Amino acid sequence: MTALLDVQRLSKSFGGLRVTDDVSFTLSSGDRVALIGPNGAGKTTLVNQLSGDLLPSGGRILLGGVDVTTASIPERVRGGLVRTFQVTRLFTSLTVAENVALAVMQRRGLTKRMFSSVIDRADVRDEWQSVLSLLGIGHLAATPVTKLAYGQQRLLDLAIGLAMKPRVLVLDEPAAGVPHDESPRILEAIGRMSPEIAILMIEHDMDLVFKFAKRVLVLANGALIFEGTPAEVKENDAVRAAYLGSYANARRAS
Amino acid sequence: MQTLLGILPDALAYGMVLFTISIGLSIMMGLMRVVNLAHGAFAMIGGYLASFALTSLGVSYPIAILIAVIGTVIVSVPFEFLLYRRIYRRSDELTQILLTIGITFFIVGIANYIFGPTSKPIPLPDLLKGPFDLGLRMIPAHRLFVIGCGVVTAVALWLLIEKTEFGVRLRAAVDNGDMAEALGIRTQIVYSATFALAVGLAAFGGVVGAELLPVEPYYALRYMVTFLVVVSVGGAGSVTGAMAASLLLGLADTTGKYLAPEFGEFFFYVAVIVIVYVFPHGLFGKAH
Amino acid sequence: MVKTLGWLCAAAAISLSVGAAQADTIKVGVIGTMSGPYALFGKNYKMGIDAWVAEHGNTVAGHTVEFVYRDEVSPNPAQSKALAQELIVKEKVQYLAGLYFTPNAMAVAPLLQEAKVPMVVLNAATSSITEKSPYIVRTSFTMFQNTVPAAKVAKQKGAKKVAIAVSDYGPGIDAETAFKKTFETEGGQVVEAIRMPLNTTDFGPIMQRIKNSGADMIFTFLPAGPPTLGFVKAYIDNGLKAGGVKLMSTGDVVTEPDLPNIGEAGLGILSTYHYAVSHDSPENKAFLALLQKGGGKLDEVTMTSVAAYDGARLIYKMIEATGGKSDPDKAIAAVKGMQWVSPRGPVSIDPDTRHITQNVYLREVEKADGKLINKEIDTFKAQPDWGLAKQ
Amino acid sequence: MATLSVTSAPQSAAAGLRNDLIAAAVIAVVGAIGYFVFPDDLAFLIRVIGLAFLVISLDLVTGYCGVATLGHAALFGVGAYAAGNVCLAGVTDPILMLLTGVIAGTATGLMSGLLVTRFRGLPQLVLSIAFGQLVAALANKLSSITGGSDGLAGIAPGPVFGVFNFDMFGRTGYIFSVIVLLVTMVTLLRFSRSPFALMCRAIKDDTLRARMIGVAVYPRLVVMYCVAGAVAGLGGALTAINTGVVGLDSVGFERSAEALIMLILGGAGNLWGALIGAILFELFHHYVSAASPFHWMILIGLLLIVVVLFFPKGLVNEVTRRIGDLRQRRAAR
Repeated sequence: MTALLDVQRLSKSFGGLRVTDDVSFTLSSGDRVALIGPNGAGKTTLVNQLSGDLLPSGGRILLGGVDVTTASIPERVRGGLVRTFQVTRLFTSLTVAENVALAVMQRRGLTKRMFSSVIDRADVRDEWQSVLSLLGIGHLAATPVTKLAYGQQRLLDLAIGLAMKPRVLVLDEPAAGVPHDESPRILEAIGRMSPEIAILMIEHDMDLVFKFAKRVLVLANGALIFEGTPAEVKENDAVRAAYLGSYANARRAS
Repeated sequence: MQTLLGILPDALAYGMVLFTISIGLSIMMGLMRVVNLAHGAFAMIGGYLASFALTSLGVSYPIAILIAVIGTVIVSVPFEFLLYRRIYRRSDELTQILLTIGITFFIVGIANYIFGPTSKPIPLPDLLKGPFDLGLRMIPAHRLFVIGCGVVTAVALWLLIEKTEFGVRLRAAVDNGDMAEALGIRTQIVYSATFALAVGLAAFGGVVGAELLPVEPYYALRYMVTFLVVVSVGGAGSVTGAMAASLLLGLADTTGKYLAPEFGEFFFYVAVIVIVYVFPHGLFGKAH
Repeated sequence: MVKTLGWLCAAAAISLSVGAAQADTIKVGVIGTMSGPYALFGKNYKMGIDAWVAEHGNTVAGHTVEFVYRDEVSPNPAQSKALAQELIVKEKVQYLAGLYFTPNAMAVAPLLQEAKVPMVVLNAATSSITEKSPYIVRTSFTMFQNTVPAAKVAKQKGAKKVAIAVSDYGPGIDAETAFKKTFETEGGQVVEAIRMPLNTTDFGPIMQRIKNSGADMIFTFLPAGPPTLGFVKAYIDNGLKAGGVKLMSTGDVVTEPDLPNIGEAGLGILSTYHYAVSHDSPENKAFLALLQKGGGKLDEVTMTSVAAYDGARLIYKMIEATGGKSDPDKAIAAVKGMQWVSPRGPVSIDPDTRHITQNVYLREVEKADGKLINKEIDTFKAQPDWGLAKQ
Repeated sequence: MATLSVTSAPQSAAAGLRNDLIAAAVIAVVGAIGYFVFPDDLAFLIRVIGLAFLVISLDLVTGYCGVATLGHAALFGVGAYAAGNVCLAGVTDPILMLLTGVIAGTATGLMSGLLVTRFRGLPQLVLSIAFGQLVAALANKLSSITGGSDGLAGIAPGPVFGVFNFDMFGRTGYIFSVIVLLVTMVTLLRFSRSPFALMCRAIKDDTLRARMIGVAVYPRLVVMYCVAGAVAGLGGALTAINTGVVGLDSVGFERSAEALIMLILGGAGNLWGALIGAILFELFHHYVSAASPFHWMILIGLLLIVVVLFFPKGLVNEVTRRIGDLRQRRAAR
């Protein structure tokens, strides 16, 4: 079986600085993988290259066997590669339902319609309602986004991603900024997602990582320094050194 | 070739007028990220004040320039204090456009009300009157003066920005306002000083450029977009960019006027579209 | 269904209101540039009309005449048409007057026939305006009228090669056409014809081009306003004047309010025009006295005040001829061929074109009593609109 | 007043239809009031309706897509010139003239959209200005088809449906204009609830997020520009029909700037806001400049400053928000 997402020797430099250094990994259907690393390790840069926001300087990205290294963002999304954002990005002038329904309609090729409102059509409605209920925010459908609590906004961000029916879902710190006692709800929501989806989660919160991931990738200074189970990561000296080293560096810089 | 050389001094003079007026706007847009359509209105105020000083007070030309610059800065203080402060760095373009259009209308209306709806002469001193023989061709002496003013402005600004304490603060605030604030630079003061500098430069350019862009009640509306266009082509916040854009657009406009005057500003705006399309952040600009 | 009913009601209302439009007060709607960059000319309309009323009273044939002003601001035909409609429908004016800009006049013209309202154009100077409706009379001038004599003068003054530089709009193109045709018929050569955009303020490149053309005279027309000054300055400062190239223009370039701004450098500029404030006649002296009595300033007087003064004369004549009734055919017939001595000199209304026939004067900028004036030095008698006249 | 609310929950098809009918009824009733209460001001009202099309069109790109433009009059003016030219060429049927305006406006919208929506922010604004100025310079230059600064005169449209002649009182013109406005508004209100328009609002909110749900943003905005072009072209053609002359002012910068002001007064992102903004602005203009033309600019400048600072979402949105708050407070009690 070929991997759903196959990242081969991905590199990115800004000026002389290598922010992604020869990174390779694969994701298969049903994978629950966490990507961790100290601050400034290049996690978000890596995600931006996967999603197409940034073009890599070298290497390849295969999505379901197709080379998407230079494909546009919408092309990748059509191929089933969907991401969410570290800082929530929502359509703030719309309601919760509209946010998710747009993703549903876009996926089904309905957003080119100019004269019929299909947001309420039974099949469309069923879909966005089920996504919202899956994430536990079904009761907020008619609420304007601006009136949501931050935790709810994070869930909505996930909902939009989920409504795209992704094959590969990249979650960029889904619990960032959420009060600590609420983060289990987010994890719970992720847990309810279809087992078919390959999920790559970037996360700081080790608690969350260990509860979620079957496999962990560790990034430091742009390079993958370790790959293994959560238990192995805990024990690994290189990982520990990378984290401690980064704090040491940080102290020197400030 | 002869003719092209012949129109170069005209192009240079026009470019320098554009530069002298636009550079203030460029610095302001680079630092405060304000799309200020009222910049021409402050140039107009400068022109009105100079005209008033020269024709009614009978002072000399340099004194009139001084009165115009200082007077305009004083007039601009309430605008900065009450209005511009609210839109530094944080508003979207649309809000800025509309607020500054409102300010422009207001200033034009007031100017009409106080000074009447006729154009305002800015008589030149005898030294700058009449033709000057370049050898190659005759050129109005005034144009040499304008070119000189442009060069002096550019050099002075370069010194100010590169060599003074204010320049350091200015550059720090341009690059990263929050960081500058964290480092103890009081950005509000830097902003206010920059605003005064921008307005003063506008007034100065409005007076010395009056032979090419005559001062009249609708000045602020007529040139409302011209200065903005120059700044965008050059790249907001860049002295070099503003200079390059002014000279380039001055050349495009003057050559167009020479070769095919009936096309009006057609070539000017074709040049603008091409440059902005290729360099969306301006020739020497940075993306924000 | 409801709409159709509405239409029927409307039709009934029209037929009623037209018959009932008679009142003791006769209103005249004046559309002029009362604000904006051309406000001076709108102000002159009012000065001229006020002078006429001051002289002749506000009653004609037992009817009180009232002038209602509207502001056209800028060339904006849709707005001008709306203003004219408002004046006709709401104010129930019996006559229209004014119109500074050609497109605005063009927009009003189609209304006149249906509204049965004659219109006296007080400025808009494109020849074809009077052809747009049989109810239009014009007391201003046309470009052809003033330009044909200019071309003749150019020839007399010994010009062989002329460069033409005009503003790129209707009247400018009329001026170019008129000058070129006349000058070439007279045996001269036009070596360069430049059309300058209306918003040109930097004339350096234009002067350079004229210089390269080897012309010995420039003929120019620009609408009165800020750019004229820049043109004259550029002519002097680029060394053309010193180099012996003469400047010939229509009077629009050297209107009296602009002369002080041009300054002494303007001395000697030749122009042809139908009115100079310094015109030496008892009628003009009386007229200027009336203007000043009405609060007008002497250094703000332009040709539009005379056009308005004479326009008011025509309107009074029309009211008299129709006894205050709405009868546009009779009104227009009454002024066709009318002759009188205007402050600008003897004039008449051409019965075919309904445009004013008048003297055109050759003037030179001179200094008299410390003031710059356009001194009349030659007269071309009874010039028709050469653009419309059958030649 | 459910129709006034932009951020409403998804509506059922039946509710949508009801809204369409309410909108049509509102326009018809207000139109009738205008007709019977101000029979002497129809010419003024016709002009306002013509401008309203431009403002509504601008709303589609500015209010719905967040495009900052100061060159929108080009779309309006080209429509007007096109309609005028077919009329002079002998096609005097008003409906066909409108159609011509729509086609010409759409084509101009396409060109403008291709150029302007490529970027965001300052470069976008400058490109829009440059496009507008280019069209204006061309309109002046190509005087054989535009009449240059004299204007394209002598446009004499035939009777509507071959029956109703345009009269000097503007009665036919007014009723014709109101009907065209009604049809356009109802169509656009329906359009504004479509997935397409919803997606445009999403793009305005967050372009990157929209791309991340798979939207190719640029082509969307270009299509929206074409729709806006069609509406503006329609308004231009309508104005040409009613005025009989098309001047350079119809493509000028001032027209673009004024349209933007009207839109902001009313409220961007709301078609009713656009309509009401146009009416308010012109009414204000009419009365203030009649009283004192010199003070007009001072007052409009002040008004603009006040609205931008204190009612940044426009008067209509502000009023509906206040009403909404009031209702909520009452409900809470």
